[in-house]
Amino acid sequence: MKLNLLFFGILTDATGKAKQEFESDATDVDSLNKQLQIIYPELIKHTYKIGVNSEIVSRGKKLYDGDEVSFLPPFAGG
Amino acid sequence: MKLNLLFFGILTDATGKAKQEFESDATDVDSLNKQLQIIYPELIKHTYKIGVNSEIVSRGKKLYDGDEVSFLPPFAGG
Amino acid sequence: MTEMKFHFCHRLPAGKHSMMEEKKKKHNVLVEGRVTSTFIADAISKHSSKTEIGAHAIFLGQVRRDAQKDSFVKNIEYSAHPEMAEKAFEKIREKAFKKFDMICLHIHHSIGMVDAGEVSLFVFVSCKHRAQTFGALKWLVDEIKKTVPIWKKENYENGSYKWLDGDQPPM
Amino acid sequence: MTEMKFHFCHRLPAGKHSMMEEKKKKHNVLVEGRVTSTFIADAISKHSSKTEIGAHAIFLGQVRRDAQKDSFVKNIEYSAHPEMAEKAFEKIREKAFKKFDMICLHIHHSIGMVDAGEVSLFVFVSCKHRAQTFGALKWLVDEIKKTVPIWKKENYENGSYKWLDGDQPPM
Repeated sequence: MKLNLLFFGILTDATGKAKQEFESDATDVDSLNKQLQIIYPELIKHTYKIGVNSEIVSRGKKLYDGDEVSFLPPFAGG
Repeated sequence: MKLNLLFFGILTDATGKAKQEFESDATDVDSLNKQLQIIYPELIKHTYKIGVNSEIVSRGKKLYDGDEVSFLPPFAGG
Repeated sequence: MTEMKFHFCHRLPAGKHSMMEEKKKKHNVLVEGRVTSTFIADAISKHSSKTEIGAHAIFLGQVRRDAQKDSFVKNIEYSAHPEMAEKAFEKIREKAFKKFDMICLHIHHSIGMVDAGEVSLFVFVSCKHRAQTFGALKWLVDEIKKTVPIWKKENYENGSYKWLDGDQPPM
Repeated sequence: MTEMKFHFCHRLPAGKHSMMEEKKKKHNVLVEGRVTSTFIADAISKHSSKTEIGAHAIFLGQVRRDAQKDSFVKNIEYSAHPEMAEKAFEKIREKAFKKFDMICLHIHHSIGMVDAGEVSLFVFVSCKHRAQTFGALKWLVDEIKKTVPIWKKENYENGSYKWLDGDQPPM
């Protein structure tokens, strides 16, 4: 299935991009995350939360075709 | 001796004036205050501090010719 | 009534709008570039018609020209997940109106480049009495820093940059 | 250096002024009539050159149109012992700079008539980091209310008036 990945903050440096269309057989957030950590090993060095369709989710969250998946390092607004 | 009296806030209503040149034989703040409470009996109803030459003083403060004496009800700025 | 208060601050419903429509209005916290002092002045002067207000408290975050090795901060580049950020701000509004006895609340946060010396965060709390404003202001600024998906990249005068750390605990 | 900071905020000494002369400069807190939003905006924008500042906190006291029997507040008339008031504000400044890690502090308080909806008190605190601003702002406003010889007379729309109570303990 096709996922729309969004990387934010320092993770844009870790992956070299801010967004990516990603074809994946991962059925949940945790397995997607493991796939991405292989492609982008720099990710492992960072702390981040994961959002699906604009909601922060736990790592067991199921994924569906067309989902937007956001990789969110610690917030630093203000 | 001659004193320059200043009344503030609600004390301008109690005395009917904001300032007054006052000839007095009072040698300290306490005796001046007692004289004024006879002239302006409304003063007795109010709480106030007394300032001499722009400094708040205790009631035993000695008075000298030409002193400015201020009658200061509770402050209400802001 | 508490609900109405903040949704209707400067947004009095026209005759044809229902309350439900009014409630759905977005607050659009994020603004492109710096928050100008005329924008702030305008926000303040609009409140002179809200004569039940006795006290306003305002927080402004300003970009510091901090030293960094051989250089200085030139600007901060703010980025966000816009939908998530606006949702997070909306949640902060709702919590704030439950926690504090406020009449109005306005928040604006920059996105994009903001130069050293310029303002990137504007939090504006209005209450009947002063007592509630101080706690509300502090709570709001802390909550914004903790819960809104915004990131900042410090660009230095020598061309280098650094992503600034947030204080979000690990998931 | 701590001493210099606030005396020199927007008051950089000309070559011929000694530090002693500079220190004696009055801050002139009292202003005739309301504090305008353009005055506030101007104060904010002047600080964009102070690039060591990271956080400003501002308090604005606004005159409420409170109901009073059959009428409403039309305006508040502020009066003061000007010399004692300016001295009291100067003492507050000195205490505040000792208590809090501030870079700049500006206070303006109205004298004379201020209409309902208008601003009569403007307290403007600037620090390196946000943490100090909130406590400083609250302390300053409380201290101003307690220690500055200012009085207020509420004038109502029907022509009557009332002197407002302060919260000074009896001597």
